[in-house]
Amino acid sequence: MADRMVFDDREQFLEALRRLLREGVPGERIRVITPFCVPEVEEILPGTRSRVRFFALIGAAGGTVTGLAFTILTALSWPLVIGGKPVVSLPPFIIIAFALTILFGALSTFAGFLLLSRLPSLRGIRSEEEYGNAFVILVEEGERR
Amino acid sequence: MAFLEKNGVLPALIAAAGALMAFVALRPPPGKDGSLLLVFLFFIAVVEGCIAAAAAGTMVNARWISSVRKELLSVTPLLLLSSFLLLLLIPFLDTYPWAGRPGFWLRKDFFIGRNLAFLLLSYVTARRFASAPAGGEGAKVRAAWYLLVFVASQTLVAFDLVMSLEYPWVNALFGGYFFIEAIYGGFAVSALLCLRRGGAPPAERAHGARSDLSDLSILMFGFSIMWAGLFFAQYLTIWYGNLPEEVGFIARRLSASPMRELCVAVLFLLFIIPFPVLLSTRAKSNPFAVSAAALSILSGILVERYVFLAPVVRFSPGALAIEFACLLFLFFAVVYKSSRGGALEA
Amino acid sequence: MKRRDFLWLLGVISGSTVMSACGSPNRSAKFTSYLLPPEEGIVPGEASFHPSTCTECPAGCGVLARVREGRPVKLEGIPGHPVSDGGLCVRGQSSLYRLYHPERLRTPMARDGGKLRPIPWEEAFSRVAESLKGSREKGRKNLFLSGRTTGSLSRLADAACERLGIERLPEYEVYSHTGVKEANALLFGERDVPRYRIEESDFLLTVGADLIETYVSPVAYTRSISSARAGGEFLWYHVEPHMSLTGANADRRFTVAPGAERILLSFLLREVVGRRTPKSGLPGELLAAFPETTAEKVSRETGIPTEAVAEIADRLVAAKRPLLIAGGVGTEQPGGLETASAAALIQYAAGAIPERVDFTRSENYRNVGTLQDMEGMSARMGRGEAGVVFLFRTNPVFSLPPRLAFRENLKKAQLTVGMGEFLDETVREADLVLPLSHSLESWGDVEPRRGVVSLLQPVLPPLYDTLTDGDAILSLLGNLPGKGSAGGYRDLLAAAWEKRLGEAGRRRLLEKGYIEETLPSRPVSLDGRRAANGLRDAGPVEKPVKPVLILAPSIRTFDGRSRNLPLLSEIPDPLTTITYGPWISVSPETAARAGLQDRDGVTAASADWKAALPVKVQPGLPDGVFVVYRDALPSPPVRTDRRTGGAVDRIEGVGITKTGKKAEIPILSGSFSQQGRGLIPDPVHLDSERRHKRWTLYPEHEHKVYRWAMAVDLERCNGCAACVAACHVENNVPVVGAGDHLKGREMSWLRIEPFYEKGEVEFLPMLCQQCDNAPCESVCPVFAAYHNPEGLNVQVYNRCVGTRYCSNNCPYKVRRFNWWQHHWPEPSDRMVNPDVQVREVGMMEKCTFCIQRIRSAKDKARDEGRKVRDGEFTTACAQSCPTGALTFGNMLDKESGVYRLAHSARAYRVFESLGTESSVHYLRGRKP
Amino acid sequence: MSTGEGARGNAEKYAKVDRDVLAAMKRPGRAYLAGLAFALLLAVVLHVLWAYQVRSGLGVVGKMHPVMWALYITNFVFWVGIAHSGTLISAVLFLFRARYRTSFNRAAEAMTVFALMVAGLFPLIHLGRSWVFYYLLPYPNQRQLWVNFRSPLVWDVFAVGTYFTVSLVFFYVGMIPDFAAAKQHVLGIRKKIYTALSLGWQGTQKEWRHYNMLYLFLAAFATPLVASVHSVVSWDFAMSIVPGWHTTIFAPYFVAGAILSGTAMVITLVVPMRKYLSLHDYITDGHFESIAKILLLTSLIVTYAYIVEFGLAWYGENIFERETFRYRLLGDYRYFTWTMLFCNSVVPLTLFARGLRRNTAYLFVVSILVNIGMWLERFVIIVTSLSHDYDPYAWGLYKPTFVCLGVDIGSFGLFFTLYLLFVKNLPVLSISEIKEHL
Repeated sequence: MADRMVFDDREQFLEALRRLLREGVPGERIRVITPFCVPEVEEILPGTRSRVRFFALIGAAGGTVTGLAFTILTALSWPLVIGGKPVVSLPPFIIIAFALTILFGALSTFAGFLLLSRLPSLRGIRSEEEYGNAFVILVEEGERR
Repeated sequence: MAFLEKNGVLPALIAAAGALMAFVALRPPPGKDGSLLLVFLFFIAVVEGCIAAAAAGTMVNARWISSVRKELLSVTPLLLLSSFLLLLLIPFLDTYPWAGRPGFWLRKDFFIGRNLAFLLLSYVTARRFASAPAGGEGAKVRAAWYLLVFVASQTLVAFDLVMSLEYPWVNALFGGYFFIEAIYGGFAVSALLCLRRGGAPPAERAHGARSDLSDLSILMFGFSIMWAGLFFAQYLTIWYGNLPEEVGFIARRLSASPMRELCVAVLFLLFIIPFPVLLSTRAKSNPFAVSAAALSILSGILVERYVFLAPVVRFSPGALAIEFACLLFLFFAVVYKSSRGGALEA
Repeated sequence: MKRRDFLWLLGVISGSTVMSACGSPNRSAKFTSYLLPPEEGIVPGEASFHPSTCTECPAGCGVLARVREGRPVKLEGIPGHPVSDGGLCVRGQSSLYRLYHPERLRTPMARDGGKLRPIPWEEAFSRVAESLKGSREKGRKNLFLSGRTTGSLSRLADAACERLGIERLPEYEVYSHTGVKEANALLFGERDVPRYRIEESDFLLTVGADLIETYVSPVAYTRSISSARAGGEFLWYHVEPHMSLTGANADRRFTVAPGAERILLSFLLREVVGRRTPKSGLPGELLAAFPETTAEKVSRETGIPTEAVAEIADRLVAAKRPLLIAGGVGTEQPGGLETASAAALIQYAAGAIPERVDFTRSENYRNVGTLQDMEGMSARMGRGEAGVVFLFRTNPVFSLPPRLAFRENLKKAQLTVGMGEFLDETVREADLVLPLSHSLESWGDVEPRRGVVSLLQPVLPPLYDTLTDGDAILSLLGNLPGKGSAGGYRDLLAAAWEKRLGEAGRRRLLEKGYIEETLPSRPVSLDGRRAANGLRDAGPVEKPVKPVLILAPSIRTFDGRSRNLPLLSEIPDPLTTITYGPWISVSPETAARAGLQDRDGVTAASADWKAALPVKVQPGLPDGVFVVYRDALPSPPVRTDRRTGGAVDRIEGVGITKTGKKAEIPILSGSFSQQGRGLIPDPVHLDSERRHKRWTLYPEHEHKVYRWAMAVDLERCNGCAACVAACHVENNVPVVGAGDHLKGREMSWLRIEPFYEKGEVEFLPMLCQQCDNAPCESVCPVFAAYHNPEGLNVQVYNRCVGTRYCSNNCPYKVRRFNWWQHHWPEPSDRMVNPDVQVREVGMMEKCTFCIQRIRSAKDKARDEGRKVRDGEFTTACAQSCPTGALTFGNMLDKESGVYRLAHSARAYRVFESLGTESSVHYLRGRKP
Repeated sequence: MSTGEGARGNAEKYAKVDRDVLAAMKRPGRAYLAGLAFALLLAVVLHVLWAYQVRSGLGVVGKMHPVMWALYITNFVFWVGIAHSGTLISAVLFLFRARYRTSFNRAAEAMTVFALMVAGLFPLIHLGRSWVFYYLLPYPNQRQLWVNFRSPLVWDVFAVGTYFTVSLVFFYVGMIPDFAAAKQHVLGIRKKIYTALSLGWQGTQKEWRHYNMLYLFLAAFATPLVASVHSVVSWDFAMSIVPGWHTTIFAPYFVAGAILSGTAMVITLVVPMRKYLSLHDYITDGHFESIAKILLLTSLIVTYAYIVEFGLAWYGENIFERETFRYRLLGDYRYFTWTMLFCNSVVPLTLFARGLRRNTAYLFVVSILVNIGMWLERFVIIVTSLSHDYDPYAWGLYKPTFVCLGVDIGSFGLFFTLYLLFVKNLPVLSISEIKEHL
């Protein structure tokens, strides 16, 4: 059973958080719940940078490749001359590739986010506890050093 | 370089350089050699670009502006010089295909007249902008005015000095392309200047704030995409329409080496290099990456100007070297002085 | 695309499409199964060609009927036919629409109590027989009036009338060429129209004769003009009071004051007689009838500039083989006799007879009567002298002036028998209506020109309960087909041909469709005294009261007889590009003065007549002259020329007043000027410097065996629009009607664009240019438009989803969109060409060089293991062109005609500077 | 950030934000229902007319040879344009760390999504054979059919499709924390729905960390997308060789135009919304001023494009171009052209005056005018160019019929139906961001 501190005020909450760390409570045992993003927490409880960005990169790259492959290969498999343009005419294909880059990039980023932050989480959906606008610090059990 | 700090040295230098270039440009046979045009096109882009960058930064009250504003604005006097260079171009006008044909818009006097007017106007507005106290509402208004003039004058440079070289070739985006490129260059210069300052964020900044350098990198990065977009918009339209009178411009450049390779080079220097280099967050604040990107951008603009002119204009290497050197030197001189001055004040 | 939207859309779309699908049979195709062997002579999918003769106008051009699955789907000229030699005019091409016209008479009808009700043939004929008997007892005269008939039918009619005691009246034609005939009768004792051999001449002067529209045998004249032009030095001047298509195509056109032709010609006659060598003996007393004048005076009278008058004279004098044709509006008017006589005498003096003016092969207009004859007939009926009146393939009620009261007098006859295909103005008045078969359902022959026998043969069984012309007349004699002589008219014909042509001849006739006998040449001699007497009492030249309204013959409807063919109203009039008329053409000056613009409603009125018509400003039309096509004015108030008895095809003293209403008439042309865009460049290569170095970013096109292309010789093209009609029929291009035309939604794949420049007009046939770098192709999202390996810009109809981008991006605007589901009303759906898909609503369609013909030609060639030969086949338009302006072929074949033409110095392509690399090469006509 | 007051004060502030923003979700008033009903009616009209058109053929619209595109495409471009400032305001301003975005972004994003739904309809409505629209989709089939990736219309399918998807994700992601907040203030079925939509968001540090990164990247992706989509739309025209369409400047010109019209539409929507939902504390005149600046800037760009277009037509020696632009100014459609120039280039200039920028009533009027102007711009570009292109014989005039006019009006009905529903059922402001910036 974690012990829980609930604050109405942002500053008091941050103060408490800093104090906990000063007291030597290891960061990984502290869970923080805030009604909105509080940047300072990032500095107080330094965590690794979100890995979502890799999903973005991979998705985007995948999109580009897919886009080009898709257009070029289908064009080759059904070569029709139109308007004198070459069967594989890159300028138009780049547009398709670009669109897919963005599409795949965005979607995989979203997927990455859901994956990494364990959403949708049934626990979250079921949990009755509602903190409203309160700032909450939860410290898991464990002896202090 | 200390002597530069004496007052009155700089104007003298500028005058001397102007005289030298005049001599080089007007030596017989006059009007045959386009090297002055090339140099003019490049520097007018960079100089006006620098000021435009400053103005833009002021408008959106960007943080990075404070660190480079003075240097950027110090190039203003060069605008005066370039309007003088424009006059030196008068004999060259005969190489334009429309020369000698009757026409209202394409007439030597009007042609020179309007370009000169806008150059001077941009000089004036730049001066007023430079003299305004930084960060005030007044500065913003003046910046806005400068930007309007800047857009107009770069557009004219594009349509008149470059596009009409291959009359009746028409490309409506050319003007916009030019002034975006100019600002792009302006940001590159700012980034380099920022590097000289070490680019570290002043201590008083809030937590987690990005450094000026990475701000500028982001801008360069964004503009590299934007540049690619504009470039593509032009190429695609012309390629797709395939109207002979439009396509000619591209075909002439792609049909033969080395022009073809140079075209590819432009694409690399202005997009394919800066984009990946500045892609990662870390690189955005890495001095080497940033300076590499900035340099490639600036050289890209230069090469591109060459590609625009080469098929229709003859250059004499000597003149080109001298004129380029002069302007480069002047550029460094003014920037150096202003920064030193800044140092003294500080 | 957005899945969410789709699901949500699907409801609407599927729902509404289902709705639209059900209850519209047109969406569901009907298939014929050939499990059961089809009827005799039908090979599924195989086309057969049967020779016959076009009966759309009296010219009698030979046609090959293309028959698929037992129904004719296309008519084409018979190459080598003595009249048309493979050409076919716009009316001929459209005449299938007469065969399949929904309003054709389907059964005999009799009038009782004012209404017509169907009756069996037997009853019809018994009625005729009775009333014939009755009228004989009452001492009334039975009359038989027909349009122009020739050959066996004419003889049969004579015989029948003889047998039944019926008086056969002179035949009635609106264009009876009375003036010419009377002049020839007076001078040479030949009351007929000679055959003019234009191809033999080096200078042609036509006075009023509308060779291209209707004059005697338009296709024949068109052909011979272009062969004369091909021959090299040939000059053609045209003199007319108005502006006609013929005039537009002459090398030079002079507008003469109406009625003043006579003055010009008598001057020319004296010039020729006086100056031309060798001197030709012309009786002095005869010459006296043509007063001495000077070029200046003539110019003053006629309004033709003095130097022009002089030049015409000089040409006539200097020309080696001059030919002069006076006719049409030039002679059908007061003084027409003198005009025609002068013309004839000039020929005589210039030694054109008999080489170029050939009475041996005259045009068989002997039996055609005059307006005066009709006056007589009407009067007799009015006096109640008429018993049974037969009206056989003629429509006097429509074309006769009201003062004859023909319609009213018909009622006074005991019984009027209307025989024809439609319930037209005349047949509608008849007490007894006998439906006749279309010539494509009938056996028969015609002799359009003396010694030329042209075959009529049925290519399909009669669609309705009708009788062929011959059988109908035979039946009058009492032997209905079936009863009496079994085969009826057919056997009679067989016998007649046997007798006239011999066995071999008959077979040749049946297989080739025509036969040309050798005739003993008929020398004509000038009877000076009689002529002099005849011409002595020529009154003074009568000046018409201006402004004059000229009833011009129309290339689309002849004298109005073809006006109910849907296709012909769909095809624009060449000069005005108006499709659904009527209208009145007004000169620019008059329009400017009266503040008139196109489509302004006006009332045109003379002393005894008025009509409300919309205006079309016609460049090149002289001031003080209006033009209305004959078909636009039912029973026009035409006078009779007392000297010839012919009709005066004009109304004098016509004033027009603006009604202030705008009338909706579809004028298809958006601009009659080229707007300086060099569609017909002058000089040829407007953009030559661009032509030589045309940059492109695309790879070269590779064509292996074929690369189809077309050459259009603008010098030959005369705007007659035969190609347009041919294209319509060949490619199942729907007839959409006036409503869509007003919206600019015409469907024609091929159009003739007239471009005017200071009164001069030039025609530009515009069809899909089959561009190599076709702008239309690349924008199609579904590959409906793509480029095939033979250089064709093909359109896959079923792929098309109807974004219409292709049309937007086509600089030639030759793509057509199906705004509706178009229908072929029963039974015209039978003329649909099975080789060409009928396009659905929402599809884009266009010319593909008759790809179905290319396909079949290639199949044939492949079966024979060879390549397609040049000229082996051609597109519908090129096939039908009477002037041979269109040449289609394979560009890869260096020997082909199209290759030669495309590489001529006169060749250019429209909008060359757009780099579309089109496959249609135009040859610029020389400007005189 | 830090506030000198005590804890209560803060809590009170946050609570107020919840109250004010979620107040919108109270039972709707008469005015609202009336408006909704009317909009719904128009939306129905749209579909009825469309069904009628499918039934009887495209002939029922006023189009004709050679003007093959007219109102439908005009509306397509118009609505796609409207869709643009949505993403611009939320994404680009987010990247530029412009605070005032917070007050507009939710409304703008909603607008984007709905405008795109409407826009997406028009290409289908305008098809000659709507019932085979799926020919345009590249998926394996037995029809011997494939799409032509060289055709701008296929680029549209991809660009607009991507744009819709990404905007939707962006819209939704922005709302996740707000759903979490909202669920605590509602009861019954709504609570269940919001809870589900919030995906069980709790607001832990981890969630926020990933969330920020996600939002940053979505913004980064959306920004070039905005530009690309309307460029592609502009290329529907620029790729052709029709005089007046085929010009290189079209891409940036259309993008600017799109943002201009979109921003105008945001103002048109937010001004009444602010009044009706009394959100004056969150959407201040200052915010409107900043938006007005965007309006002014884009209007200047558009004007620049006008000048260049007409100027070059006059400068070049291409007779086709010259005639087209002469026709635009002086031809049959000149009144449209002049109105367009007035609305898009003249009216916005007044926004140089700071006072007018801050005057919401005036801004509202301007935004309406700009909307009209931008709609006309598309109409003028499409119709004048087509009715007067290369072959003079084929020149013709286009007149709309009640069908296309009805469909076009109906599209507005559809849009406002969706928007009104949004106002009542989703948090119209970004609660968490407002709190963060409080």
